[in-house]
This record gives sequence, C-alpha cells and structure tokens, in this order.
Amino acid sequence: MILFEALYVAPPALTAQAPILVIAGPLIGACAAALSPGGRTAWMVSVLTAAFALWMAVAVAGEVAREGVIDYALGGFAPPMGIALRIDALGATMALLVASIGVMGALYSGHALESEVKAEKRTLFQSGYLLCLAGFLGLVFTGDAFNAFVFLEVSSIGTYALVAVGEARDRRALPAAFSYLIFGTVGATLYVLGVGFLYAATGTLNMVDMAMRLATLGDNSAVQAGLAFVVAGLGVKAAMFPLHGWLPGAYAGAPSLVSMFLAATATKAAIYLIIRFVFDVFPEGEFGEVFLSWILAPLAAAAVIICSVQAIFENEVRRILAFSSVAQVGFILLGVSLATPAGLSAGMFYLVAHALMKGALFMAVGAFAVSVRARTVEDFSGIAREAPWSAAAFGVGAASLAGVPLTMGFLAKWSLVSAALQAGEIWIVAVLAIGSLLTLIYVGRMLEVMFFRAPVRGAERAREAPVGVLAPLFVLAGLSLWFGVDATLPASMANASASALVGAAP
Amino acid sequence: MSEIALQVNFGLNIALLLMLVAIGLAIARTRSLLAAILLMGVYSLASAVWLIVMDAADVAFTEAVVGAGISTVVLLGAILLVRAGPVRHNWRMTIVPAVLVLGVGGLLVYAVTGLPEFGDPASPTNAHVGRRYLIQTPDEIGVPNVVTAVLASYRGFDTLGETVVVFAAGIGVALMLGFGPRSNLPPAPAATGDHHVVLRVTAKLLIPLIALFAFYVQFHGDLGAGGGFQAGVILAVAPILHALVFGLRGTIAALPVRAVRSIATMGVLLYSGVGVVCMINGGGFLDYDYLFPPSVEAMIPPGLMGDPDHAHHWGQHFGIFFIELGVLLTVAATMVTIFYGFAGRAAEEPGAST
Amino acid sequence: MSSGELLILLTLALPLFSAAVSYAVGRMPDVRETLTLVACIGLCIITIAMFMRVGAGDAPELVIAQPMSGLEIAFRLEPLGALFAVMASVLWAVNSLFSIGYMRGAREANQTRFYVCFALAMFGVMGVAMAANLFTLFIFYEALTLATYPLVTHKGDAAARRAGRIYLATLVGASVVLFLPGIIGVASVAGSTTFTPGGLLPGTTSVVIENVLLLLLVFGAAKAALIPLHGWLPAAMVAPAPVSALLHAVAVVKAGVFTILKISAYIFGPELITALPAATWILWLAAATIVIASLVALTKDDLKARLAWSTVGQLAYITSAAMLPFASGLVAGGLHMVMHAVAKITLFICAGAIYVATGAAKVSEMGGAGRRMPILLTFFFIASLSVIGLPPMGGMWSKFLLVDASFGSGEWLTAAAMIVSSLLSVAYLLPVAFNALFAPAGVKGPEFTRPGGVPGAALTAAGVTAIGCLALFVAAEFIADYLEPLGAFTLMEAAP
Amino acid sequence: MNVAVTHFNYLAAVVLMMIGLYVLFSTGNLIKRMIGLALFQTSTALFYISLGKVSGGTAAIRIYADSPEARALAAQLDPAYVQQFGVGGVVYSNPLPHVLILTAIVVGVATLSVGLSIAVRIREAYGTVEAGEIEAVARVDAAGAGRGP
Repeated sequence: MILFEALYVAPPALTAQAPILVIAGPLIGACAAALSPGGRTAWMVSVLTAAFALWMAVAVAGEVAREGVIDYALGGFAPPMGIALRIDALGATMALLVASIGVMGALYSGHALESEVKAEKRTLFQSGYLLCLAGFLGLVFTGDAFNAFVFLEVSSIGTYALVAVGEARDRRALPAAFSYLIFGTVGATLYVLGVGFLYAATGTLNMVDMAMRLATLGDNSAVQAGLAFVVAGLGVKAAMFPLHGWLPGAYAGAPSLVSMFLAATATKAAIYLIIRFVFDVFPEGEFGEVFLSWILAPLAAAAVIICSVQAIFENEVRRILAFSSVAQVGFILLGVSLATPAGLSAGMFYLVAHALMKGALFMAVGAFAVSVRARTVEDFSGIAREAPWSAAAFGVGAASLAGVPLTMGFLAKWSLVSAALQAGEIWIVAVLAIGSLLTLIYVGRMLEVMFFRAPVRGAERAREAPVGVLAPLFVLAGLSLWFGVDATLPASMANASASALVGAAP
Repeated sequence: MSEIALQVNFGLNIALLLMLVAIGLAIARTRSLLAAILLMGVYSLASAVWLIVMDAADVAFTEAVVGAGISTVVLLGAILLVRAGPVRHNWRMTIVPAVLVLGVGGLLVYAVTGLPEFGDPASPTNAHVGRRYLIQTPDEIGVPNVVTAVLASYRGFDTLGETVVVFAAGIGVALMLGFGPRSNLPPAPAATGDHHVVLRVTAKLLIPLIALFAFYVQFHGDLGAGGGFQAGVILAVAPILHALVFGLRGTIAALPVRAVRSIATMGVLLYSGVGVVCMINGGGFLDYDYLFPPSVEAMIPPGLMGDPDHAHHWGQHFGIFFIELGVLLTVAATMVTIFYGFAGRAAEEPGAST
Repeated sequence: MSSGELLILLTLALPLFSAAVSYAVGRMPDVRETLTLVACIGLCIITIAMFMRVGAGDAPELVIAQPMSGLEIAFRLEPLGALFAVMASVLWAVNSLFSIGYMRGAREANQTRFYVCFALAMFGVMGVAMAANLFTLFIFYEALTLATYPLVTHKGDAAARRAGRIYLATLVGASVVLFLPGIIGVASVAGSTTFTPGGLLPGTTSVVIENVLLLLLVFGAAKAALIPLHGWLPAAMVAPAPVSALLHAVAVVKAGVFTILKISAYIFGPELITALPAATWILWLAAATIVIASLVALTKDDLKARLAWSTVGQLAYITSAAMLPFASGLVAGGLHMVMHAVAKITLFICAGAIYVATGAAKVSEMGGAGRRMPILLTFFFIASLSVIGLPPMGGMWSKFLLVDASFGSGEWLTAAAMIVSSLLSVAYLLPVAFNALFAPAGVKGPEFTRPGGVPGAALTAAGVTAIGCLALFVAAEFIADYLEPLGAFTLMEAAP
Repeated sequence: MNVAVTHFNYLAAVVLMMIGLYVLFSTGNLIKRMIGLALFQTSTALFYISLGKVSGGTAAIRIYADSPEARALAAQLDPAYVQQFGVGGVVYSNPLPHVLILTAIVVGVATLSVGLSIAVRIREAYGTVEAGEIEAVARVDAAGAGRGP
C-alpha cells in the first residue's frame, strides 16, 4: 500500500466521492450500455465505465493508504441509521483487483463476444456485465450486512443470464445456469437468514455496530446459527467445498468472458465477505477458532485434494480449469484458516495470484475459441503451433497455476507454506504439497498436449486471436510473470489487508 | 393492556400461520404443476393477510401484488411454454433432501430458541435502530409513513440496489427469451370473434382505472401503504391486460419493446441521477437534503403545504418523489418486458423437439 | 557493473543465446552446429576465467531480483560451484562434438529442438552451479528438469513418452513434495536460504526439525537418484546417447549430487551433519544403494542400462561423501563428482559410437568389437578403469579419499560397501572391454552398418575425455587443494 | 410460557422454509423446483416480519396522539407500557424488517422470472424440463464433446 500513499490521481472533490462512484459508475454505465444502439457502442461504454471504476478504485486505494479506513455515509445518515460504505486496506485491494479484471474483461469482450454471443444480444450482454461489476464492487465496499445481500443479488441475477447465454456455443450452459441459479439463490437466502438471526440478536445491520454488540453478548444459539448460516450462504457463492456443485458446469458452459470474469472475481468477492464476517464481525473467542480450525480448514483441505483429483480425471479443458478453481479456493481458505497475519496475508496474495492466472487461462481458452471449436484436452493438441501467442499466455497462466518458480503462483504457494510452517500446522503443509503435485499433473497434461502433440483437428485450423483479445490476455499473463519476479506491490497490499483484519503487521 | 384484544390478535396470527403451513404441505404434495402454482397464489394472499395482522401493511400490499399477482402470471406463462406434464415423483430422490431438511431444520429450531420472545418490545431488534427510525423520522424526513422514510431515504441505497435487481432481471429475461428466432407473434386481432365484445369494453374501461390506481398507490406512498414497487406492478397490469384482450401484436405496436426497455433504463438512471445531483450540490450520494442548491432552498417559503418549518424537508420530499418515480418506471417497464418475453415466445407444438 | 557480475551474466547469457541462435538458424544445420561449438568454447573460456578468480580468493556476486523479502534470485561463486561450472562447460563442448557425429550418423529427427534444449539445459546447469541460495538453485534445478524433458522424449514414440512421464513425475514430484517444502522450511526457520560457509542452520532450530529438513532436502534432490527415487534414471535410457551422456555425466545427475554437497556444506555445515541421526540413516541407505545398484548392473545386458545402474551406484558415493561426519568427505565428494563425470561421459560416448557404427546395443553383441574399433574400445577400457578406481586413472584418488574418509569417521559400513562395489564394478565393466578387445579368434564382432564406421567427431570426443581420465590422475591434488576451503571453515572452528 | 408458544411464529417460518427446501430438492421438474425455491425465499419474510412485531403495536404510519384512532389504540394498552415503548403516545411495530422484506420479495420475483426464462430455454433446447432426462442428454453431449451440438 506504500505505493498508493503518494498517489493523488483524482481531484479532491472527486476523491471524496470516489467510494460511491466506484459502484455508481458501473451502474450508470450499465444503463448507458442498455440504451446504446449497437454492440460496438455498448462495448465502448463498457470499457470507459470499467476504466472509470478502476480510476476511482485507485483513488480510494490512495485515500485508504493515507487515512487507514474510509467511511462513507450514504444519504447523509450516520450508521447504524443509514447504510455506510466502509473501506479498509482489504476492501481497497479487492476493489482494485475486481476493477482491474473488469477493465481487462471489458477490453477483451470487444472481439471475444463476436464468436460466442449473438449480435442482437451484445448490448444487453454488456449491460449485464457492468451490472455484475457494480455488484461485486458494491459487495466489496459495503459496511452493511443487508446491503451486501442486495449487491450479492445484483451481481447474481445478471450472472445467471450471462452464463446461460453460453448456450450459443454449448447447450449445456442452460442447465448449468439453472443449477447455478438454484444454488446461488439458496445460498443468498441462507445468508439473509443468517443476517436475520444476527439482526435479531443485535438490532442492527451495520457490520461495525453489529461487531460491537456481538462482543458484549454471551453465548447465544441464535448468534451461533446466524454466523453458521452467513458462512454457509456465502460459502455457496464462494464455491467452498462441498457447496461448489454449481461451479464446474457454470464455468464450462458460460461464454469465456463470463468464465474469466467469474473465476477471477465472483468467488473472490464471496471469500472476501466470509473473511469480513469471520474476522471483523464475529466476536473473538472459542466459536471463531473452532470454526476456523475444525470446519474451514478441513473442508478447504478436502477441496484441495478432492477437486484436484477430479480435475485430473476431467476431459474438457474448461471443466479442468473449473475444478481447479474450487481446489484453488481451498488453497486460499487454508491460508485464511490459519488466522495469523502471515496466513491471512498469504491467503490474500494467493487470491490475487489466482485471479490473475485463472483470468489469463480462461481468456486464452476464449482466444482459441475465436477460431476453433475445441472442448476436450485432445481437441487442443498442437494448438501451440497454430496460435503460438495465445498458447504462450496460456502456458504462463498454467505455469503460475502449477506454481512454477518466477511466477506469481510460486510466490503465493511459497508464502502459504511459510505461513503454515510458522503456525506449526504441518498437516496443512502436507496438504499444500500434495495439492501442488496434483495441480502439476493436470496442468502438465494440458501443456503436453498443447505444446508437444501434433494437431488432430483435421481440416479445422486454429488461427491466432486478434490483437483486441491478445492485449488484455497478455496483460494478465504478464502480470503473473512480473509479480513473480517483483511482488512488492501485491505483497504489500496483502500485508496491509492482513493487518487491517488482525491488527498486527506480519 | 387489554389482554383480549391481544389474544385475538395472537390467535389470528396462529390460525393464519397454520393455514400457511397447510398450503405449503399441499404444494409439496400435489403432482399437478397448475395446482401448485395456484396454491402459491393462495399462499401469497394468505400471507398478505397475515402480514396485515403483523402491522406490515406495505409488505402485505407488495406480497399481494408481486407474490399473488405477477409471480403467478409468470409461472403460468412458463408452464404454458414448457408444456410439462404432471410432476414425476421418484422415491430415491426423497431421502437425501429429507435428511438435509431435517438437518437444517434442526439447526434452525436450535437457533430459534435463542431468539427473544415474539412481540417483545424490548428485544434488540425493536429497541435499537428500529425504534430510532420511529423517533427521528418526523424530524429528519418528515413523511408520515416511516416504512417509506426508511425505504427511500435512510436505506435508499438498498432500494437503488433493489431497483437494479429488477432491471437486471429484465435484462436476464430479455437475454434468454427476447425476441429471438423462436418467437412468433400471435396473429393479428382480427381473428378474435365478436363474442369478446364484453371483454373488450370492460378492458377498455379497466385500463385507465388501473393506471389511475397505480398512480394513486404511487403518490400515496409517503402517506400510507404503497410506493413505487407496488405501483409499478399495478401499472404494468394495464398493458398486460391490453395484450391479453387485444393481442400482443397490437400492444407491442403501441408500446414497442425498445421503448419499454428504455423506460426501464430511465428509471434506474433517474434514481441514480438523483444521487448524483445530491453529490454535485455538495452532499453525499442520495443525500436528499442537498437535492436543491441552497439558493433554491432559500426560496421555499416556510409553512408551504402544511409543513410548518423545515425547509429541507422539501429536499427529502422531492428526493423520495423522484426516486419512487424511478422505481415505478423501472418496475413497470421490467414487468412488461418479462411479460413480452414469455408471451412472445411461441409455444411449441406437442411432440416437436429440437 | 563489475567484471565479476559481467562474468556471471555472460555465463548465463551464452547458453541462452546459443539456444536462441540454434532456433533461429535451425534450417541450416552446418551454421547451427558451428555456432553451438563456438558457444561451447566461449562458455569454457568464461567458466575457466571464473574458476581462476575463485581460486585467487575472489567471489563474484550478482543479485538479479528480490521477489519477496527473504527470497532473492542471486548468484555467488565458491570453489565447488566454480569447479562444477568448469566441468559442465568443458564436457558440454565435448558432448556437443559427439552429438554432431551421433545425430547426423543416426539421422535423428527434430535436431534443432535437440540443440535448443541442450543449450537450455546448460543454462540450467550454470544457474545451479552459481546459485547463491537454495531458492535460486531450485529455480534453475527445475529449469534443467524441464529443458531435459523434451530430450528424454526425443524419439517421440510410446516408450519415450512413458519414460518422459516417469522422468517428470519423479523429478518434479520430489521437488514439489519434498525439496520445496524443505527449502521453505529452511527459509522459515533461518529467515533466508543463502548458502553460508559453515552452514546456515546451526543454532536456529531444534534437532527434530533439522533432521526433517535434511531428509526433505536430500530426498527432494531426486536427481541424485538415491534409492528409492532412482527409477527415472534407468527409464530415461530410451533417450539418444548424447542425451544419456548429458544426463548421466554432466548435467542432471551431477546437479543432484552437487545440490546435496552444497546443502551439506553451506546449509547444514559439516559440524551439524555430524550431529544428525538422519545423516547416518542416509549413509546407510546410500551404502545399500551402492551395493544394490552394482548388483543390478551386473544383470543388465543392454550396455546403456548397465552404465545407468552403474551411475546410480556412483552417485550414492557422492551422497555418502556429503553425509560423512568429516569435512574431508566434502572434498572427496567434489573430487569424485569430477572424476566420475569424465569417466562416465567417455563410456557413454563409446557406447553411442558403437551403436551408431554397428547398431549393437547389447553387451552380448559386442564380443570382438575391438577388431574393427580398437581405439574406441581402448578409450572405453581406460574409462572403465577410472570408474573402478584403479591407477593410473583419476578415479583412483577420489575413491581412495572416500574410503579413507569413511574409515576415518568410523563408518565401516560405508567403507565396506564402497570396496564391495568397486569389486562388483570390475565384474560388470571390465568384461565388456576385455571381450571386445581380446576376443577369441572365432568371434567376428559386429559389422559396421554405417559407411565409414565410427564417426570421427565421436572418436575425437571419446579421446579427449579418455585422456582427461589419465590427466586427472595428475591433476587430482590440484583440485583437492582447490576445494580445501569447503572443509577449512569447520576445521579452523573446531581446532581450539 | 412454553417456547412452542412464545416462539410459535419462528417455528412456523422454519417449517415453511423446510417445506420449500424439500420441494426444491426432491423433484427433478425445473418448474416445481422454482416453486420450491420461491416458497423457501418467501418464508424468510415470515421470520423477519415476526421479529419486528411489537405487542399492541400498529403499522408504522404516523398517527397523531390526540386523534381518535390513537386514543382507541392506546385504550387497549397499559399506559405505562405506552409510555415506555410508544413513540408520541402510540406503540408502533418495527418498520425496519418491513423494508428489508420488501427488498427480499422483489429480489424473489426477479429470481423467479430469470429462473423460469432459463427453464423455458432448456425446454426448447432439450425437449424436457426433467432434470434426469436433461442429464442423460448432457452425458451424450459430453461423450460427443469436440464435435459440437
């Protein structure tokens, strides 16, 4: 965050309003996109809006680096009466991540949609995309438990339809989207229920106020169940094992823009909210510890092992990546479950690393899809000869996923293992090692086929994707590499986030 | 306190809840989709009554309009399009859900024992923020309906999000059903016979009344139960009725798809526009006290329209007015969009498949 | 930039440059191979220059990047690394000469990929040799694995792919599951992974953790092919002979034992190793490896397989040396690394040359081969003597020092295993040369299948290394002196 | 008093939620699933609204204390109770849960319409809305993966 301290990117009047503009910008942009006459205009609106959101997110990050925590009371009513945005280092980091991925996705959508979404749907598609972006950003910034539900739904309702639009390429997108809707809605309802119990116990919806009141309450079954339902509900959205059933189908079926955007942001935003509740809202004490070390950690470990194995036996590239995402969420949550500054910092670092590399991987798959219809691993054989640049970016993302040194994924695994060692949790180290090995197997299989086999697609030949697709792809892949050599920026952000949560600098 | 009155109230509460449970069980048992849908409508109406008993007039209104009204319409439209037969029951599919339900239910019952007693005025819920809204609304917002004050002003940001959710649903349905290759509009209204003349005349009379009622609900919102959501749904009934009686083609000619979508968008824009105007005038987002620049506010005479002194109440009044208008536009237009989506889809011939 | 930094950069850049150029001019084999040789010779010159500077007491350093605190990509030269770099670069040059003869003679496909990967492998080796800390070493160690994978699967048939899978699975698997956690463990207890004279770990953590870390690191360096992680080595025999020579003599296996030597010398330090029970367990395992591998070698009829098993055994010598509770073990280990490399590469070059010339790959087919290829088989004989450890070959000194160090530190088991294994190596190596050179009159020996017989380039290469075996007999003392600083630190500390 | 009586509203809400959840998971018919989901969602409303009920309260629409309605309401209650828990001489129920549930209802109908529209598209693409049959077709799709639908 040190870097941001010196950053004054917007005029003061705008900076003061930046937190809400991060959210309102994409909302208004979504309207503009829906009103635009054609897909091209909508695309430009999308790019400009996402860029504006990123600009404001950087301004917020600068403010947070200088001020520590920003409160923004909406409607001029101080919490708990009104809804307030509350942004600390963790929130600012998440917003930067989401907004950056948003910009990359918007850039990428210019060409990528042409092969995957019908022309007459593109304006509405862009509008839906911006609504999702607004939803995730709102989720990250809000300091109100019920408001979080509203933004959860803003992002979700749009997402369901965006996933289903993938039917143009693969009709399995439809049942996948439906199942996503069912899971997602049950999750959101459980969340509302949990918030209801917490509200019943505290009488407030503001998270800070709630935390203060919970701290003085004794052991109460309503509070315990409230926490459990909040986490379970968010766990569905975060694809926390075993609540991840919706994810593989949805990621596999959605248009690659949506897969990429969801993989990089959707689960991350939900994980963020889980972290918020567990560390900021839940009262300190036995319940939280039991939850972290007896529920969260074993489930995360199971996700790492089981879903990596599932990825190994999967035959479709998108589904491999999807199962891998569930496993990687396990990695992140293992870091979080340590509950130490180092563990949280490692978890956050891993979260950023995973967003970048999974984003690159899904984007690269989309780049191939521009010219060939390829699903299974075999369909991708020899694609590196026909589309070398996309394949190279895929390779970088895959290397980062596998944790090859000099990529961000390596440093992420490194810091996770160090954190686990510091905390003395040897079994977590073992799980991480086995998980990494399993990751290597499925990553290696994809890379071997892509780089060392001869093409088998017959007459259909892959072409290199246009520059509009390659540019954002290279940015994401390049960041995975750059942060693998110099991780000062993400590491300092992760550290700041961790100390915002547990108070001590790691 | 008069125990009898309270007991009658409580007895009514219990009776209605038992009725709801009975309807729920019936929904679970029935194999007919149509019966299930109609039972859902009944369920919504019954719960609307229960909500009145619970003093939640606004919610009751919404539940009646949304739950019993538009949800039923959408569900009926859906079964018309999917032509599903009776629901098949599979015994193997009952054990896992039963275990799941018992587990979650058990946890919930455990949790419920930790809640304060029903109706307790001193419970945290009723004593903390909820009570402060009741005390501060006359001074800070100045509208009689506290629910409207909370909805539109204190938690106006939530309501913006909610409006966006509706807007997103409209986009979702349009993306899915839109007017794609499978849509074919029903034949022109000439096909309908003369024996519908009563229907048509009644409809022609009803449509303006519906619109009028919608606007009443809209503008009465800060005085009594009602507001943008309810009014929006009611307003949407007017074109829906028109389409049902005179044919979809005619309705779409009068109210084109693109126009409806634009209106939905305008609603969200109006809502967030109010927020932006407040920001430009130096306040926070949606801080209606800054809706008018000070120069304008100074021109408002004290005591206008019965409001004794607080000039800045006018900011709140107009803020709420505009955002409720935004909600009305978005909700009404989205409901019409959804209706267009389902109604414009050609029902498949039985037996035909892709 | 100081001249030391420049030297390090050049050492890394030259193989990379060679890889790039080979790729660029892949369609012109003559240009490609000439440039490869030029690069090899250039690298030899640079590494020898570095070797001299280190000998003069200088220690060139270079820090490339610091991704996170405690994690640096940095290089620093010390005697063992300088020796390894010189050895690898000289043998690369020799091996390149042989490759040209072999690849052309055997008409292999995908030759450009072969040269590119070869150069990349050397890039990895140079990085391993000069790494200033475990993290940097790890990066280049893995780069080496990946660069050699296409070489192992060069033939591209099912057997090659299967071997490649075993190769990758064992090496990368061990790295990820054992080596990396070990490195991270070192980093988290010591705060860094820098190679420190006298050892990084002493005084930082408990004995249990030290034992665990030692086991993780030694087994993690699976390139050292200690049983039970040896399987990849015989499997990788499907590769063309120059690759086998590279794998077994120069790059891969030597990188493994080099890593173990470095860990012993600079992470644990001889003193700490002395105190750890895990070191003793590894010694026992190494002794078992030595004997078992020699016995298996006896049963193999395929010459390359026999040599591969021999390598497994000889590597365990060096692992033992690193674990010996006596500082001179390190010197002996370093010495043996060089001696074995030079001898083994000779053997592989000879085996490859025989294959190219006659198509014979089995020991049983080679009786009387010396009639047509007397010089080549003489070179084979010389190298065999060196592997066995007989004078006047370089291999004698290192074996002598190793056995001496084992006795000196009371490790009778190790000493006995080494002696037994030497006897066994007489049994599995000498008959090959004898049967070929002094076959009974009736045996005709394999026919040439290639016009011109043994390729000249291959013969020259074998000659150079065979003479090297002889020369090392004389140069052994110089090398031992050069490596003296490895043990000196502890000896000085231990003296008062 | 017995918990079953004092917490009756909450228990009834729980039972209804569980009925909804059961309907959702025990059927393969997508439309019926949406009905179960809607039941599950709307039942949370019962829970929230019950939380906000105040004994002897009235809807939170301001009534002036000297009006006849207010006097009629207050007459039913103990003056001390009104004094302690009333606002301006009238006891109101808590308005906040009402606002939250208004939001939840609207979200519910949004979900319902998107879900049903996806179900309609599924019917068009697969010829059925039974989950089991859809899965069977999807398996065939996966087996023919790569050659496209």
